[in-house]
Amino acid sequence: MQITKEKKIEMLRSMLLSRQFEDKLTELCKIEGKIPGMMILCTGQEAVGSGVCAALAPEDIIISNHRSHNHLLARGADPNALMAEIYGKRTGCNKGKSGTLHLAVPEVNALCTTTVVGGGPPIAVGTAFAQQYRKEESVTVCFFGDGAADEGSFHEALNLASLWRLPVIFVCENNLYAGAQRYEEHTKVKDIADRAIAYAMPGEVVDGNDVTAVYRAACKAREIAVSEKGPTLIECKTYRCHGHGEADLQLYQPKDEIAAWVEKCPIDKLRDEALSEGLISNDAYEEMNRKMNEIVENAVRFAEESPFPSPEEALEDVFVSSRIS
Amino acid sequence: MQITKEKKIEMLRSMLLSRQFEDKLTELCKIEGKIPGMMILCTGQEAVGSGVCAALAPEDIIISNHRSHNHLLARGADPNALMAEIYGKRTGCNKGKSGTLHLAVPEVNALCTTTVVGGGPPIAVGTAFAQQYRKEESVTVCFFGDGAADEGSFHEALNLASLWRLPVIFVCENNLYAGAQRYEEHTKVKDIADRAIAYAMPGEVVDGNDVTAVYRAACKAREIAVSEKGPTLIECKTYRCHGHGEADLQLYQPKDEIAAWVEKCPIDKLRDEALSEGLISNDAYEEMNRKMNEIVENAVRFAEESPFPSPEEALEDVFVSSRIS
Amino acid sequence: MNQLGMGQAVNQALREEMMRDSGVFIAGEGIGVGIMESPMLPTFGLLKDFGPERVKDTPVSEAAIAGLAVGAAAAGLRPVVEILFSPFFTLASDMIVNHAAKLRYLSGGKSTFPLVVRIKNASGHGAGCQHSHNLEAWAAHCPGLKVVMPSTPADAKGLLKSAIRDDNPVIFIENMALYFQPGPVPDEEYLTPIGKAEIKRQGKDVTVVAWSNMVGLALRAADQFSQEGVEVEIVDVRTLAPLDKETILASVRKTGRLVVIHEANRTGGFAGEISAIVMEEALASLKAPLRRVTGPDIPVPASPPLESFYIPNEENLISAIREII
Amino acid sequence: MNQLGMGQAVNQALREEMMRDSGVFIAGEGIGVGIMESPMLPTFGLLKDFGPERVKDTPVSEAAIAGLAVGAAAAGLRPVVEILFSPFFTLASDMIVNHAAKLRYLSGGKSTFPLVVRIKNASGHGAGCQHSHNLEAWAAHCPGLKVVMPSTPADAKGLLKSAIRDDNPVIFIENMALYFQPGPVPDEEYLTPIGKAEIKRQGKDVTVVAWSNMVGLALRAADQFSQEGVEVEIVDVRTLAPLDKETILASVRKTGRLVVIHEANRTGGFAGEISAIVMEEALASLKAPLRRVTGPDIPVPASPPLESFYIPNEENLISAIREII
Ligand SMILES: Cc1ncc(C[n+]2csc(CCOP(=O)(O)OP(=O)(O)O)c2C)c(N)n1
Ligand SMILES: Cc1ncc(C[n+]2csc(CCOP(=O)(O)OP(=O)(O)O)c2C)c(N)n1
Ligand SMILES: [Mg+2]
Ligand SMILES: [Mg+2]
Repeated sequence: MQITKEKKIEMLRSMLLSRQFEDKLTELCKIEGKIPGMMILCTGQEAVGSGVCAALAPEDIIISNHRSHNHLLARGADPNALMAEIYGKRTGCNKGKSGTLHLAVPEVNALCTTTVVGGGPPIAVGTAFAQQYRKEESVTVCFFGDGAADEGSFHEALNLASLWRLPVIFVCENNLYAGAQRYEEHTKVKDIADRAIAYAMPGEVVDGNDVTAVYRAACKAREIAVSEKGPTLIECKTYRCHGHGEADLQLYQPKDEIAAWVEKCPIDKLRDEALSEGLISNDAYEEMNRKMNEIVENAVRFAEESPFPSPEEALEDVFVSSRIS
Repeated sequence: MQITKEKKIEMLRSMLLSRQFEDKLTELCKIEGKIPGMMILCTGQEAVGSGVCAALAPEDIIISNHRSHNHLLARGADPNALMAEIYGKRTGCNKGKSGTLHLAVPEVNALCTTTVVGGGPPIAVGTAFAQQYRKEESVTVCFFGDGAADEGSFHEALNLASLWRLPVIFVCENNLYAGAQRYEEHTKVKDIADRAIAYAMPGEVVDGNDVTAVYRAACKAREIAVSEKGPTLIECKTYRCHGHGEADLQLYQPKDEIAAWVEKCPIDKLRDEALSEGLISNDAYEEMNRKMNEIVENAVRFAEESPFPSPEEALEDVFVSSRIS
Repeated sequence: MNQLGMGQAVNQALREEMMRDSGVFIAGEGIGVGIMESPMLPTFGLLKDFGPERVKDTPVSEAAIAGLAVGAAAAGLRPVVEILFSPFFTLASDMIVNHAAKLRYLSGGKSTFPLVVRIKNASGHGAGCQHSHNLEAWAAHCPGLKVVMPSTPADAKGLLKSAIRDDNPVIFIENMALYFQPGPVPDEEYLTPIGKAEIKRQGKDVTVVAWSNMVGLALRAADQFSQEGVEVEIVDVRTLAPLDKETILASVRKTGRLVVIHEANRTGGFAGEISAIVMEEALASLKAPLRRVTGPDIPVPASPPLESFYIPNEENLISAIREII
Repeated sequence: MNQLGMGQAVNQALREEMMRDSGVFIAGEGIGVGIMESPMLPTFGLLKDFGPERVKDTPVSEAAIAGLAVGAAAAGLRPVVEILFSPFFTLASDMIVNHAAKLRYLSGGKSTFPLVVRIKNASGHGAGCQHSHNLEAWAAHCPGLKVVMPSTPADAKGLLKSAIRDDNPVIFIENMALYFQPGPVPDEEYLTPIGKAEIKRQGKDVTVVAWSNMVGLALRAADQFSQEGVEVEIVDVRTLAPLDKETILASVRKTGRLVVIHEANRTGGFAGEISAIVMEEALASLKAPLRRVTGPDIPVPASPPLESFYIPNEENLISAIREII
């Protein structure tokens, strides 16, 4: 499959925005009391969300998890509303109710984000079912980690999705860790992709730091899904360059392992490719970088200047006032 | 592996007892108000429990499910106490608390029986962990159905058992139905045994109506388990000759399918083998049959003559009076 | 008016709402092809009439069933899923409690989750505590859920229709014993509002608050007292959440005496909530201590005399009332 | 006496009991190698001191973790397992509620399940409602479970040691905010009995019943009232099940006024149970209506001002007390 110049530039831009957004958060987290809650980043894993989302149509749905910033930004979520939500501000995409851990942006079909590990797959079964039920030509993507693949919900969801040939792409970001636990310490299967066999479903291992490879795999899986052939499990092998959260000192991650993976930065990889293929000039790249930085700085300004919700707003949004008729 | 004459006779006896026990229950169920609760039988599946239990040592543990009669009888549980429990009598193995659905007989290391589909595997992980922790040369067997293999708990349990190389044998009785649902309507994987791949665990398909094949597979799995190589998943292909429960009219089971499987009766198969190998004479077989019938009749008499618990006994056995010291 | 059992009334509600709104579908274990085919059961005939696209038999996978509902609702359908027996609510509880109930709030009011989870409770069938366990207090303790527990076929039909049209997640709990007790159901279409109690019997001397199968029992007890000149008022709350405090309080202010009856275990049961409300808002009206008539703090035992001891009966209620009049 | 945080006190209890009894082991997500290595945390250093045979890091598999406990306990060990955050109790709830709590009863008193499930609740950390959700009322509504919620480091240590030696399943709920509030812990070994409340402050004017993190808050409020000549008695129930009714009733009979405070959502919270008991047994002593001070009926929001609004504070308690004195 030939990937267009525009697509590559789109993915480069999307990864850069995500990186800038999160680098800024790393910085902000060092300021005591600035950012509430846990701060969970995907630095180094940007190729997954950016590659997959580049393969999607606007009507496609994504279900995300605790490590969601890249998925949502790649999907086109408004950085201002995300940043404000992370700050806990009223202007946040969820009015301060969710904070950084369950950011949901229905406007861009990022319908549900759950921080319950393994919570996503059963919900993705439901959204994909709705797509199939309405005979839409659309798919659901569910992002989750290697650790999540040990939850019972993963198993139930993949079995049901396969049984009903639902249009869902299960994207496992195998970043080699689940919390402080190394991959080999939480399962003995070499590749999570092999679990697809248990459901008679296609499974594929992809270099998760190669955004074009991810994009290709997602395109293929999407094609299978919309042609009513059912779900695919894609395992993206990547690495969590930061700790589980920003407060995590990464004592259990070998320093040279981190260094080796930092070398494999997915952004550098695509940039070098784009430069050598003449898709972008050095200047244009720097300009893009600067632009992303500006977007992030604006988002921070927006978040800082936004008001906190007033305490009683906590009481809103539990129920819909019913439309019983 | 050569199977001794004694072993074959033991298995024949165990299957016969189970069949007689359950045939009697089928009869009793037709008498309105005789037997409380649902009556769930394994008629035609006897080779599984009888074959597996023949491979076990007394210190081995079994974890059973709603279709437990054969497992327990094969393990050596007292038929009187089982029958009395099924009747809801005070002399039942669980004093009338459990009834037919959760019969537990710790005396023969049938430690837990659960009617929550999929409830067994995580518990088996725990008992096998205890065996490993104490460095015993014993194993845990967990019996469950094909439907149970779709529960999330199955997945979590197999992953953990494999990870820790626990001495468990997961025995899936694939009787082609989960309730009214045919196998192909609840999963797309051809063999449940293939799910072992998802945990880098050995998986084996066995003819579940051939008790010697089941016995051989169980011996092999036990050998693997006690030599610290971890769990095995054995799928026994068999058939539920009766309905899910005795009240089930089997409208959804094709008549010729039932007939074909009745033909494959595991007891007839072993009997014919034993006769032709000269391990048993026709007379001896009939005598054995009569003997089993007598045991069952005695059990029924025992149950009938036993008193019901008095209502307030319901209040007992929730807690142990603590041994805090 | 027709005389229907509650299962038939539920069936009518499902049928009418499926005809009215093509976004309504039903899913669960054995709801299409079941082990029992009886017109008294809630989903009888629906597969035939609505086809396998809208009547989805699922594998034995409670988390996936509930996740299916959450996702399909998020994507705009109106799922009505069934959890076979109430103890299996546990297996679906992450999806229901952490997702169905919370995701709207987490979205800051952007998303809606119009779904119904039908749950059957099976006490009185000798099936034991893994099939019989009243967990309504769990659901009622969870913001974001509505909890409905009808006592009559007519209420069941009207409330289920309202539940399906409600834009919020509704837990709809059916007591299976009521499937076989016919009652009048209006011929014309009607909706019964969620959140409104009904005085099922007027009285001035003592208030009995009840729901589900306890209402019929309370009515019979009230008839007895009436012969003695004691008039018992029976408040059928119908929905535990939202709870119609005003009707309860008005009744207690009138009678000055309160008995709450439920089948669930005593400690931590929903009678506590009702007591607290009365103690907060109508203490001065009380002429006598509270009485609770409930299941004792034991699992539901299987043996008939033990199970009968568990389930509250008319005599229990009568003596409780006698103690305070 | 040492000044220790509650995490340290829990750590001491685990350490002492593991030294005392070789059947005690601990298991959970990140309890050996964790993302935070702080001596204030409950399992700090245990892996180093007891080794990987007794300190088991598990995959992210809550059902398997709980099942591990059930099975290991059935087979004679004394597991102490951890559920990371209380909302994930849902994922373990089938194993805990349908198995740990019921299997002894189902065995007719033959089996014992001496296990402890430690659960952390995380309100006050800005993590939002999928990490913060007080579910103690669920556990307390389940016969067969003991439920412990310590308010001080000393109680935590003594109660956890008792819990580990108890032959029944114990749910031990730790509020993480208390990890960082030092308090005195006796140097010599001691056990604190499960099922005994403690009057944490004597008073004659009003009874405040509290547990866990609400006790400290109540003590501070009481100090304020003391300056006004109002003496608040504070009953720390310490264990919800079994509940020390006598201590509560004696206090209410003395003061005639009752406030119950808990962090959990109001509707269906355990304050209801306490109200019911008082209304049944001490109604005549009451001089004023009940007041409940609780979390409102909303999920716990993430944004700091919203989360602060959720968590009951001294002012809420003070005004509730003022309303009834
Ligand atoms: C059900 C559940 N259990 C535990 C946790 C705590 N937790 C949060 S993230 C995490 C690790 C998840 O690992 P993985 O799925 O590989 O995702 P990653 O963090 O590596 O992206 C854990 C255990 C949780 N949020 N939900
Ligand atoms: C968690 C749970 N869900 C549903 C049920 C109801 N149920 C009882 S047996 C059964 C079918 C189980 O099928 P399978 O595992 O194949 O065992 P089989 O009955 O065929 O032996 C179902 C759905 C249950 N007992 N537990
Ligand atoms: Mg990971
Ligand atoms: Mg089966």
